[in-house]
Amino acid sequence: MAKITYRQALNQALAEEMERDPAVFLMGEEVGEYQGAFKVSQGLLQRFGPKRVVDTPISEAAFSGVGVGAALYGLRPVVEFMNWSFSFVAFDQLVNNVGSLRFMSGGQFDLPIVFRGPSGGGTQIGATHSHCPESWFAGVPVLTVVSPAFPEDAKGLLKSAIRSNNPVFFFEGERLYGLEGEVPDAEFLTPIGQARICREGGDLTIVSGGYSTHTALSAAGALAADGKEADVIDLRTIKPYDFDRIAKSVQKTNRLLIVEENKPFAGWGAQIAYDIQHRLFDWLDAPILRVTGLDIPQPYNAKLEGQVLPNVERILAAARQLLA
Amino acid sequence: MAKITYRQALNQALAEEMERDPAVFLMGEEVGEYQGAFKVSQGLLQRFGPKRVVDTPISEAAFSGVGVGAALYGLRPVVEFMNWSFSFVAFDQLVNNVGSLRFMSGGQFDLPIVFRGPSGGGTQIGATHSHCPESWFAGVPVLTVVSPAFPEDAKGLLKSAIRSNNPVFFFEGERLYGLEGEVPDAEFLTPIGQARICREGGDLTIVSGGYSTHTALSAAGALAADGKEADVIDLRTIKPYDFDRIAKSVQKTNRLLIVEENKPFAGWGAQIAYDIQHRLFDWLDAPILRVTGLDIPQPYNAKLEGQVLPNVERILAAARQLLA
Amino acid sequence: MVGEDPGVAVAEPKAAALSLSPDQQIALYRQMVRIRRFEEKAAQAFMRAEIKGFCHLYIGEEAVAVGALSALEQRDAVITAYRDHGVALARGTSARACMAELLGKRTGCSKGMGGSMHLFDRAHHFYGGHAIVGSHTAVAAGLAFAQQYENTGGITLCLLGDGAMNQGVVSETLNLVSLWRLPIVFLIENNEYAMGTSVARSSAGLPLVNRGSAFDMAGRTANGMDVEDVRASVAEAVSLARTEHLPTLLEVKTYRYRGHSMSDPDTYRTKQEIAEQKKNDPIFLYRKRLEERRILTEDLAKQIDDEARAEAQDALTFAEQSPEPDLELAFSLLFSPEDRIDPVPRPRYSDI
Amino acid sequence: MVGEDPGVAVAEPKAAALSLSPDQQIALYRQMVRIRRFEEKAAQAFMRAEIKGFCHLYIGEEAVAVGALSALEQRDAVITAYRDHGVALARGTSARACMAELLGKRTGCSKGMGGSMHLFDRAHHFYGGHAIVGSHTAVAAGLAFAQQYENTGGITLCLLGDGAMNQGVVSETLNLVSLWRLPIVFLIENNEYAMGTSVARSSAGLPLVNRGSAFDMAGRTANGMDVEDVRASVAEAVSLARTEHLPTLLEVKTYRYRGHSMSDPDTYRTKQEIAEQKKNDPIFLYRKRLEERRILTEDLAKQIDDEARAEAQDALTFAEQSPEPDLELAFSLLFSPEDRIDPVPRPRYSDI
Ligand SMILES: Cc1ncc(C[n+]2csc(CCOP(=O)(O)OP(=O)(O)O)c2C)c(N)n1
Ligand SMILES: Cc1ncc(C[n+]2csc(CCOP(=O)(O)OP(=O)(O)O)c2C)c(N)n1
Ligand SMILES: [Mg+2]
Ligand SMILES: [Mg+2]
Repeated sequence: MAKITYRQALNQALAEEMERDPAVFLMGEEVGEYQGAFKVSQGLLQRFGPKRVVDTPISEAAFSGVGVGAALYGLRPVVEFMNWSFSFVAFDQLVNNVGSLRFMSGGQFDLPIVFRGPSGGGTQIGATHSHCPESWFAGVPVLTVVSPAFPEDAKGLLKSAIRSNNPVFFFEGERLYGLEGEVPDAEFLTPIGQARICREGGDLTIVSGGYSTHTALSAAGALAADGKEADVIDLRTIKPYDFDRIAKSVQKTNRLLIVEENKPFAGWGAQIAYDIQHRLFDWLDAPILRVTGLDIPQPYNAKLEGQVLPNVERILAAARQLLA
Repeated sequence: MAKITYRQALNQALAEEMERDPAVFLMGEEVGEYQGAFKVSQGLLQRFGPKRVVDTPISEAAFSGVGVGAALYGLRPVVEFMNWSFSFVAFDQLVNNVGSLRFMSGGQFDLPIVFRGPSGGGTQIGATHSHCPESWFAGVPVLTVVSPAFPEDAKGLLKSAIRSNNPVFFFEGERLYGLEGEVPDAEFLTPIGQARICREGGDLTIVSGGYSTHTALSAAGALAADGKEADVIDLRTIKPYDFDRIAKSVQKTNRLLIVEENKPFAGWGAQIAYDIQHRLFDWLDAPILRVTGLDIPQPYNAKLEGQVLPNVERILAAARQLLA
Repeated sequence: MVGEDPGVAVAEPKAAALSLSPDQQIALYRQMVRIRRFEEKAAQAFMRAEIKGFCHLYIGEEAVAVGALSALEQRDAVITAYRDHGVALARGTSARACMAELLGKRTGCSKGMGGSMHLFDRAHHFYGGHAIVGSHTAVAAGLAFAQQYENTGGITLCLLGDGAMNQGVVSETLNLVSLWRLPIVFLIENNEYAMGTSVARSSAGLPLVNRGSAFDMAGRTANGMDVEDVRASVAEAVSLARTEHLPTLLEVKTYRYRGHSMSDPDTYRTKQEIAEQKKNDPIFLYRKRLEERRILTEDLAKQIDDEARAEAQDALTFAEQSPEPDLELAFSLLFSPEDRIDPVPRPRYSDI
Repeated sequence: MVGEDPGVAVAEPKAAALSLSPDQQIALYRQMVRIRRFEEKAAQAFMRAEIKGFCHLYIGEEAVAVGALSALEQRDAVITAYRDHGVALARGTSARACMAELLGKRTGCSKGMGGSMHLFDRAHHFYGGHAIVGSHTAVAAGLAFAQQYENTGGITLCLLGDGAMNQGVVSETLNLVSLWRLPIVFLIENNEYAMGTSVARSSAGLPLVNRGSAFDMAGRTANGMDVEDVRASVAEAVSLARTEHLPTLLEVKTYRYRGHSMSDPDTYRTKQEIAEQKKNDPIFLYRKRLEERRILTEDLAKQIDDEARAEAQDALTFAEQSPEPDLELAFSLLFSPEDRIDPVPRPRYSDI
């Protein structure tokens, strides 16, 4: 096991999959000569050449569509959004073309394509640059939505995403790129759709994903000081999320807290809450609670942004309310 | 009270508000010379002239942005999407510009703008043309989302939306344009944020919106044959939805069924379910259930589309499950 | 027709269209007639509510698809907007599969999931049938990108409407294909209107072909009422794409006789205008020309027409008698099977 | 400076820029120096982590904003992208309000909600500061639409980057403003790069000004290192917009000395290239010219520089000492008060 950063883990996943399959290529703004806005693609241009590491103009709609066409034709594109917030200028391509073409053609075409990039706030880049559109894309029936919190999963899930024959929307944590963690030396895949248990406890189930998993873990640590122990489940895949794993935990703790960075109204946590109350109604000893981004556009000011994002204080408050 | 169609009700609202305030204008594809793709703007060009009824090229992103700029400057644009499914090519303008400009400017600018048009399926126009993006826009903190089911509310809510000093996203039912109903002759406004009680009963609460309200009402009628009576609440406003009215009903019936046309994952119904279980945990005698569009892109085939949309059979099945 | 005689089309200069063999000329004529009769039959089926939703007919524009696609090889890719019946037929999709799709049947080329606007036929390298205006042009560039990446020697033909030229993604795509020298031909089917909006009311800087020069793209125009002119112009552009990797923007002037879709009241133009345009009917004109060239006799013309009518009727009967798709089939189409990773769970979030 | 002498700018032919009064010339010079010193101070504050997030400096490009905005009247509207400090300052926003915004303070021109990329100043008709590339161009067209609708006689100046020209919405917007004859000037700040991508690697059909001709728009170019040339070219375009309702696409060649943002390692160009470009420094060149014209003395230049440094320092001190905004303020900014309908309930869906 080597200790590498989340960024390096992604880089390794890309390099290994490009090495393995000549149909895999990377495309996006500044992925080549610039070595990636966040250096995720560092060295790939040098290694694989400009045919397979393709710099684009600032034309997200067009190059997303290029990815779609190339995938329909049989290639396996990895399309980088410098920030998922910029995917909104390509939203039609993502929802209609990625979301419908296979189905509308009666299943004639495969769409083995990955869209990836950072999402979320916490770096003071303001309302236009801090979106968490995971839930919106998860609302499109055929889209798979992945969001790793640890370097190991970043690598294993990106490799799985690239090998999937279906479109995968891959959300990286902008604040996670520098995070270090152990990653196996041997080749491995992390399965799509399986959660990771990050901490075990019998009093409360906390479900989270992406950067928020780390906030949830900090909160669970603080909670332990109260003598209360939480299961902390990192979803890894937002859709299809690992219902069974959550259910197993809730059947033990009878209390569920969901931590998600996106804005509250109809975020993915609302879906999990709905499913759990529906299928485990009699197992719940308290209402399900969600700690989300506050219901306001992302402010630039640091203190405010810290309050708007899910933070340890708010998670603790919710946990204590649940355990009261 | 005159009996007019939903389409005519919208037309009257536009005409009255344009008459009342010269800052109000209508812009979109085919709204002028063509008299509207669905004839909602019939006669307005003749009455108000091309300055105030503005035909556009097929450039949704640009003309949405034009609406934003005009609103920042002090006009009160009504922007028509021929179909809300086409708003995806303007998604950035809607989420980032409409959604953030006032906030990011520290509140310096007002954005009195209405985006409106039909959404939803049921007319066999396929996956790309049948989207219900209400929940996605509702996820943007500052957006107000309205969806009337009856001619009276179509008129009263559109007038309120145009007079609001904040952006309102107005979803019309493509299948409702021909629906007739009584509409007061005198000037009136329907308040944003208040639900309408369409039917009263003590056994079950059914919450719905837009076209689905009519499906819910049919189901409630059929349910009465079983001897079970439902409260049917038409939301009218999806966000902010009328929590208090739902709560009052749930405190009576202790059972909640939500009917929404959009795809299931993280639809607005999930938010309502979350809020209700959170705040009325002890009032619920059974899990909250949702009947949504099936989790699949909209098929063209008529029979399939009928199965994919919320229908009386599925609503009845859910209601019986809830009442069992 | 597809790739029937690839050798002929690609490298010829425009004037040499006349060197088409008699059989080829008859084939072009036959294709146009097939499409016309198919569309008329579709119109009838729509009036009887066998076809629902939107149905955009190609009547009047037949020479565009027929001429253009006759200049392609089988390995080339074709993609178009929602006015796609004629393109699918010209590409080789059977009338039965097309009509069955319009009726939403399981035997349709998209298994009844797509409908009129979303015809697809992978076997014939026909990539659809796209209903969001302009959206498919970027996908088209992706096909050409892949052809170049795989070095297949194939090129992509992308048809789009005049109105589509004002969608931002189209401009983005023109820049990309020019910058990357992708083997692609964008063919603007300029039928003068986007729904009720004339080109002059929607577009600055006419003619539309100028839009390409801003991206340093080769520009060409052709007469869309003349099947041979279309064929020759497309052949030139295809040759540029195939041999020089130079994309072309080709503006083809044509006209639709019917409303925008079957539901269009068509009040934005005069009856005279339509009557005037019908004098240039591509089928009528080509028939006259082939008669002058003594390639087509009245008997043969009648035979072609009879066959086309019979084909359209057969297609409709086939479609009517075909089974409907069911939900199980529909759900089976959502995801491609995984063969490189473990199966991904695919719960339905709508379980009621 | 805004509208200081509106009479002068608007109708003059380009050559007449030399007829600027000495005071006006000094004012142009002073503005450029103010911006330079402000940006240097901002860079320091960023290095000390007083400014966070993205911070895009305008150093090297001062002549563009200063020349362009000097040709406007107060009633005109200005809008730009995220490289906006210089534009805000040239428009009249105080250095204090700008710097306080960069530090996220309540006294900032956007109350600390926007940050560096999102400066706004309604009082000076400055409509932002927009961080999604290209997105604001459509908003700009809306401002011009409203000016025309209200018949204010005002025009809109919209600045955008070279890289932004490849966003689809920009092309859509150019078509619209040309078709509708809106009173607007689009000014491309062509600083040769979009992040690390040179114009030639991103854009076919150079020069970029050609893009306008596809939409039948007037096209102009100017030397962005020469404040008087920019002013004269913009004045011409403004005049076209104001009097003829003709929009212009103006390409201004400039150069940024610093990285794309403060976080850019800037490895995509050589030190020599930057050094070469600095020889055309707009402030240095204009100082020399004004000295030759005997308008600027060394003493006055020093005084201007001292004042600019003092202003920048004062702005930073002010910003540092200003209070932070709080959540209550933030939530109060979400919605405009209703005054024509009953208040709308505004529940927060995040109650924990
Ligand atoms: C993005 C988008 N906006 C609007 C529409 C509605 N619409 C469908 S076809 C059409 C007109 C297109 O005209 P043109 O491109 O000239 O093609 P034609 O119908 O003439 O073949 C419009 C506005 C759409 N499908 N997609
Ligand atoms: C739609 C979108 N895509 C990508 C980005 C990231 N981005 C920010 S600035 C920039 C470069 C823009 O270059 P240019 O328009 O030339 O302006 P300059 O920075 O040179 O002033 C990019 C790619 C963005 N903000 N928005
Ligand atoms: Mg057309
Ligand atoms: Mg630039």
